[in-house]
Amino acid sequence: MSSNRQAGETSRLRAPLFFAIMAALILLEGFTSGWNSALGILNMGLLSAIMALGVNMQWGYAGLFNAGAMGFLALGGLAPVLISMPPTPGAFSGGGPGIMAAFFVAIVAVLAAVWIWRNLRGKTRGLAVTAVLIVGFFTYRWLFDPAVEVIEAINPSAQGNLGGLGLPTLISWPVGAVLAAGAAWLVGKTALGLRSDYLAIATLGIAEIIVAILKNEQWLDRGVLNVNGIPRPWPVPYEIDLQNSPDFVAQMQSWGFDPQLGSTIVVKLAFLVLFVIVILALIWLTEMSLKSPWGRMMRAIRDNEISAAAMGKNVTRRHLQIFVLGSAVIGLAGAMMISLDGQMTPTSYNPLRYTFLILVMVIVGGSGNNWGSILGGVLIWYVWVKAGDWGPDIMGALAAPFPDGGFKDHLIQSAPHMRMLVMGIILLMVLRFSPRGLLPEK
Amino acid sequence: MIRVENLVKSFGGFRAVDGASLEIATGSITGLIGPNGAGKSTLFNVIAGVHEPTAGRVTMDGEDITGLAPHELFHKGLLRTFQIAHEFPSLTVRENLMMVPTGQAGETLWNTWFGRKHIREEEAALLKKADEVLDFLTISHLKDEKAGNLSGGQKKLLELGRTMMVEAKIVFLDEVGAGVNRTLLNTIGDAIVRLNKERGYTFCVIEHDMDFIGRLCDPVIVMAEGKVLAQGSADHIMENEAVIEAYLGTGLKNKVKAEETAETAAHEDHGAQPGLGDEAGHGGDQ
Amino acid sequence: MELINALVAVTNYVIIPATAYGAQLALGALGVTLIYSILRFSNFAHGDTMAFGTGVVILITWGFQAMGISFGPLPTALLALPFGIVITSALMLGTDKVVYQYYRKVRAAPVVMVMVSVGVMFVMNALTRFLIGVDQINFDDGTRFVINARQWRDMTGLSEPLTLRSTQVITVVTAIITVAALFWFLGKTRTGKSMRAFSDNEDLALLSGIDPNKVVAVTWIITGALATIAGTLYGLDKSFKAFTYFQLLLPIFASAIVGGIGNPVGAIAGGFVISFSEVGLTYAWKKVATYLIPNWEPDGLVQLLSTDYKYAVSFTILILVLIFKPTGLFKGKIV
Amino acid sequence: MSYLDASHMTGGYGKADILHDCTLTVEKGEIAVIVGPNGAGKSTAMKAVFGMLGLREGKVTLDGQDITGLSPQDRVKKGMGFVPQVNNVFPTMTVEENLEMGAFIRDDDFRGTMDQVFDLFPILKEKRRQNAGELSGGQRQQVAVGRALMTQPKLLMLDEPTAGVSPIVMDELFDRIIEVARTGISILMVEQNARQALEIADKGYVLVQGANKYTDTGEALLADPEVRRTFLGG
Amino acid sequence: DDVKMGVLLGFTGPLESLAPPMAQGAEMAIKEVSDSGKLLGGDTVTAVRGDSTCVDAAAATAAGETLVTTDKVAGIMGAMCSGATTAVLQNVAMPNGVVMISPSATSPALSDLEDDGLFFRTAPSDARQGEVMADELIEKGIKNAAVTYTNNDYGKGLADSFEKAYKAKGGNVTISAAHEDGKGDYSAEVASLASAGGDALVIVGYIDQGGSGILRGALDTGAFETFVFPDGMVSQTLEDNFGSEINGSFGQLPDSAGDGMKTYLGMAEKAGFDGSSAYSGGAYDAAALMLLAMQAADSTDPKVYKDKVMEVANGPGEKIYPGELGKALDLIKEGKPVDYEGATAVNLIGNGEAAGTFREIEIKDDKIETVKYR
Ligand SMILES: Nc1ncnc2c1ncn2[C@@H]1O[C@H](COP(=O)(O)OP(=O)(O)OP(=O)(O)O)[C@@H](O)[C@H]1O
Ligand SMILES: Nc1ncnc2c1ncn2[C@@H]1O[C@H](COP(=O)(O)OP(=O)(O)OP(=O)(O)O)[C@@H](O)[C@H]1O
Ligand SMILES: CC(C)C[C@H](N)C(=O)O
Ligand SMILES: [Mg+2]
Ligand SMILES: [Mg+2]
Repeated sequence: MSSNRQAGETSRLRAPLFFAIMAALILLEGFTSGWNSALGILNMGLLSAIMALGVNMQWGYAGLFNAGAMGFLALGGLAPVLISMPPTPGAFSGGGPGIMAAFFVAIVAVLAAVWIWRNLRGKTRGLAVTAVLIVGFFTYRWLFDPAVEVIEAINPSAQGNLGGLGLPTLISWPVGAVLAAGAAWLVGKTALGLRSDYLAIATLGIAEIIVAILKNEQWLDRGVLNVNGIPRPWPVPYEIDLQNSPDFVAQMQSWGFDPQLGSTIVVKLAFLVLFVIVILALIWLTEMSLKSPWGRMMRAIRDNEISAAAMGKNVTRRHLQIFVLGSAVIGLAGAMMISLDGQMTPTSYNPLRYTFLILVMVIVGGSGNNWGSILGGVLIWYVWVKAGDWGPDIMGALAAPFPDGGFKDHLIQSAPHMRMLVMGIILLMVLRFSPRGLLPEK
Repeated sequence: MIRVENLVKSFGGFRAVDGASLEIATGSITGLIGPNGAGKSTLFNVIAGVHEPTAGRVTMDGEDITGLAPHELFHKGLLRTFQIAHEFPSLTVRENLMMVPTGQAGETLWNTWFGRKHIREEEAALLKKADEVLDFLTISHLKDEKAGNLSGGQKKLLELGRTMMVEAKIVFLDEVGAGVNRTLLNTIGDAIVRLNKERGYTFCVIEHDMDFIGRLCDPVIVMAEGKVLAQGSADHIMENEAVIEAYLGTGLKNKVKAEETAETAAHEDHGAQPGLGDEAGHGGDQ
Repeated sequence: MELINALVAVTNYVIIPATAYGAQLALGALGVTLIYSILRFSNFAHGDTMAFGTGVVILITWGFQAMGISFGPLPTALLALPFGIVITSALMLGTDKVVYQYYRKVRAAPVVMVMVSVGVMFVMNALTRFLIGVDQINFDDGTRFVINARQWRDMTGLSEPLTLRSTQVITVVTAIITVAALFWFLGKTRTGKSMRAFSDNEDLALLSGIDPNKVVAVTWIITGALATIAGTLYGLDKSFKAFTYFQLLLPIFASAIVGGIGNPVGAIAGGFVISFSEVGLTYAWKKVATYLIPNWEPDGLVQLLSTDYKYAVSFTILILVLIFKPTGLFKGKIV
Repeated sequence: MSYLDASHMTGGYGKADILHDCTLTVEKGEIAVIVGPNGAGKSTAMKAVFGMLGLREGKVTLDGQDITGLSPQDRVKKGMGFVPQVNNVFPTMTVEENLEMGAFIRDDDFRGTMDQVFDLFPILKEKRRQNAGELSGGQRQQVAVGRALMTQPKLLMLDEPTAGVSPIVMDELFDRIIEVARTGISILMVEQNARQALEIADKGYVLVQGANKYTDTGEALLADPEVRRTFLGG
Repeated sequence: DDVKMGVLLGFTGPLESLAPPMAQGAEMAIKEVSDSGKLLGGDTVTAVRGDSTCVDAAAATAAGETLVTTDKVAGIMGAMCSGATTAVLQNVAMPNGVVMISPSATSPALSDLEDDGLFFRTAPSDARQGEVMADELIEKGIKNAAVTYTNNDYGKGLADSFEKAYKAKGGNVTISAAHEDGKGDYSAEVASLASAGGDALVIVGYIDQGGSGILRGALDTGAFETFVFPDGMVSQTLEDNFGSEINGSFGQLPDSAGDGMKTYLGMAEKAGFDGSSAYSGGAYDAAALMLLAMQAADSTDPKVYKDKVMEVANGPGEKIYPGELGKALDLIKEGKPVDYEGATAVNLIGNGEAAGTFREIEIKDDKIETVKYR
């Protein structure tokens, strides 16, 4: 028991210690490489932290192995395109009705199929369902294809898609969360009954499907042609506007700052403030829930589903709930990321970066612990970015003893892959020396 | 209270429960015994909604409850414990108890944010109750220990303790006694009787310890090969030839100690089934 | 004639490629399934292990070619394969010593092992690129075709071509031999059975006197061999590129799970289910339809789904299988 | 010196000690039974004897040989067999394969032993092709004991072998244990069916909070009213 | 002083194999200038590599950010893919006022993108290449073609512009199907293409990516006999791996007549890398152009020298080819105008992108032969 208490005390010191280290790294980055780069890393780190929070809700609280973070993230990223881009003139009037009709047909067909499946028995059931689905599919394509053609023909080099609603970007954040939540609900309804590792693979696949859709449905988001120039969220200014504003320039100069540098930093700080607000809100919400009977119930379900069900807990419902909520948080992060980047590039979603790296963040931070996710998100992102910089140096040092020539050149050429190596080694080290993460669940 | 009609449960081709019909009367402590593999646990699992029955029907107070999900049954007041303890290993012992009652306000997300006060009150009450149960089970010194670290028997106690956290109508106990110290088992027996008398719980108990069954249960149902073999009072059952043949047996044949030491009589009392001859036949002898 | 043409088209574009691809997936899935059932985790490093093994084989192949050694009509890589297996297995054993062993000792949860394997994946990923770079490499030599399109047309006079590459035949033959050997080993030998026992209940295996170190070592050696064989066959048939092997991880896992993870028969079946569904469902049946239904030239391509959604198809199948038969086609192991 | 001599064992699972200077000895061909309340450390003591737990103090000798530093599988080779309290079968292997695994370290023909096990537990013969994970609780227990017997150990350690088995099988099991002991094999077992167990025991240990509380012959313990009341359920 | 120049390319990720020859090209130009000692009165130039990963906008932005804020580069040679280029341009270059010259970003969208005059490219927009390709097919009398493209903005953009031009000229595209790079198995794609049929297959891809897989599959199954290769496919690898099997196929790539390229290939060979690899020459040109602009502006401040890029690139003045950077620096210093031609006959139009002269090639006797320029 006494040793127990000691462990408790060290873990109480742990979190502040690691957050201090994290802050120190960011500060160090600021002093050595400039504040721009430090804030850049911090911002993206915080975004990653939000993603990690979402994954942690699913994995850490409920033991749901969602290996499809990438998909929900990408879906969230669709929101800024649909909400805050200007509408494409003529697109909606041209193709909108066709597409809506097509979707209506699709939904009706699916509902009809489900109804038949539930209400019929025997051989006719399979036949009827197949027939309904086939007819539905062809009607859908018959309505859908021409509409898409119309939309995609409108100014393809810059538009060729439905365009957005031209609303403020901030609105797209919750919308991103809702989009992801909606998809998660559908996924959850079908896949949550599966065993944990199967769920992982199923979600991995679903994520691929979502990204495939975003890549290939040009009418929706220009597909691989990318959407550029997504407006920034209020109140983040544009650097150019700041630089052109005499007030700002004067202010900066009075403080002894280079106005241009100042403008970039102000922009990043503005994003930082937005992100921190979102994170604090999420942390408050999640910590409150975790520390209450709800959290206890979730842990119980994670520990033993059969027994939790026997104790009257509706496991399926709870799983669905947490899956949807976690995905919503990931979707939120996706929307935020797109408004930070200012562009939506569906090809950039790859599982290594957006599923596995996030999982690494959760595990390194300490699964089940929200603060751990924040820490993991920022730290791992820092390392991921820095490893790209360190790579050549490390490789140079490694290659130094070799004579000049093909092999040495080969090694030096390989420097960029150091990032992978460093990432792998860090992950292995953490798992080795602090297997429950840097900030273990209490 | 519970009525099982012609229940069949097969795994692949094998009928683990093969047309069992039985009834558990309200307010009784019904014992369920039978050889290993008789289908007792399977029957429990079907009643408790873990398995879908292959055929047959289960009713509770006249209402058809066949195939309901476990959590729905829980709401109807039907609780069960597991033969192999199913604790929540990363929750503390106390939390294992406190999580049991359903419909806690604190289990709704909204309340965790905007109903804190209500939750606090509710929790205080739960805590008190949990501590009472732990005291009762003599494991209050373990209340802050992770349940995963308990010994085999302690987990069993915890298992029972969980049924005491709510107002149950009927509790199914699958071998609470296996691996539990006999002194403690007596205590558990007392608790069961008390719950039965004072709170009106109905129990259905699977157990292989005949002392325990004999002390507690009336009636006793004997299952064998998926069917009900016999039914009646404990004394009655213990004299039933078929039950003896299939289940009870006739005591140790190799009473080494008894043969070697002179004071055989002193030990005869402790033999499993006094009064039955060693020669009563069944296979497996050398 | 039309009917034959239709058949030939389907064989040429669907059956032959899907069979070869399926065999490659199956071998990969076997490796994943083996680790899953015996060491109890999903090994995300498997794709990169395949890449590494193939890289080694290529280097040795080049060595042989430089020395003027060849394997007659067969690819030289087959000669290099045993050496590649030895080196890759050695790397596996080394990785186990340095990395995995510790986690077994502390009895880490499976998901921790998965994470560890992600770490190893990152490292292997870099190692392979250090070793052989990032370029596309063709290392297939020997006779390319058993039948090529021109020979076929000359031979049969059909308008549809049919080709059968030697690598496709080699792939299928090697896969059959490997799988048979593996089955015999697991099902019949003492070591094989002890591996299954270990996979079931590690503690109890200890208590039965099974040497865990030996089981683990053998598992890694077999995995290394399977990965190298699968990777080399794939590379011979297509071409080698470090990045593609990481991408292969997804269909490989899909195969293992569709078949029932932990079950070797399932892994093989899964490989073929995935490959046939990928190729078959995205095949444009226009040509075949034109042959079969005279006087009808379809406007569209008669394609159920465009190839853009090829991966979507295999995963949809995966999900359907999981929903209707959650343990996979063959009963998998639940850990 | 006793055949098995585990003396002054102190240690636990990393945090506080569970065992406190606990000593267990078994002579050749003798049956020793450990009883005690739940959580007393009985299973822990068994694990310690089998080398599955780091000991801070104390040592274990078998047949005069110091085996304190050996790994469990080396102890198996020295002739020790163990049936754990939980997780004691290979769930996805068939009953027959489970038994085969018990004979893993044997190089001779083990068919005979297997037939004996089947004689002892006829239900296992019936279910030999079924996976052990699909058996009922008591059936599994029989598989577990059968597996240990397949080793033909010199010292057989059983952690609650009769938990969950029907009376008839329990009697059979005890019978068999007596017979096994007669052939010169030493038995160390933990039992909660303590009265029956002590009855056949040459020696009994009562363990409380990781320490030896009473040690005596089986009869003596059974006769002690204090022991009966507190530990044997009256 | 030491001037730093960022070399921001996709060193890791799906296009990782294209990046090294490009980087080496750029670094060759940098070294040439640095060694000459003639830049701005003896400044040396150092290349700083950054990894834009090609697919990860966030990572590209971070890498760009590091180049600009940590390494304080005077300009960025890059980025490589259109997506990453746009991200870096909007998130790093424009806020910080840094010049970017991309050797390879060819998306038409970049033509009209707001760039504060900071962005240039030595590659032409794909809109133009589509036209050229369509002309070529029509002239050869091919009226039915199947198209497959690598599924990114480059592939899709070029495939679309080709399809549009081809249709306008009376051609018919039987199928236009994407293929993902880096997958290895292309049986399904080849099967679909074969089923759709056509007299030629246009492969808008990368030779050491999916393009190769598609080509291999199409050849092996006997699905097509004539192929059309745009820029991403034309390289030594094509000749080496497929030479004898694709006689009669043809293609085109942004390139120019003249000796620039030949000189460049020679220089690259001496330096030990493959200069014919896609956009390697363009990278050399991009780096050289930036440095010459600095010389012309007599400043390394991007805000100043950005206005000189077009001037240096388009002449009038003496034509400058690879290996002549020292001479060019001298000329500029003396106040004489230069017209940088470089390896790829640089001539920037519009908003600062290559006009696009294209070299048409045909495979004859197992070799890539230049047919004509247009
Ligand atoms: N999942 C399953 N698959 C196949 N057979 C099973 C399965 N579960 C149980 N059985 C079989 O059903 C029969 C009844 O098992 P059950 O667990 O109900 O027995 P029980 O009466 O509880 O026995 P015990 O007293 O030993 O616990 C056994 O023969 C067992 O082998
Ligand atoms: N893996 C473990 N980690 C930490 N503590 C443990 C662990 N296993 C058991 N304990 C603790 O050690 C003590 C002794 O446990 P042990 O299992 O030896 O008891 P036991 O005497 O066998 O009891 P039972 O009769 O209930 O099986 C208990 O208090 C238990 O909580
Ligand atoms: C070939 C490439 C390196 C890049 C391509 N032209 C693009 O714009 O993305
Ligand atoms: Mg049972
Ligand atoms: Mg115990």
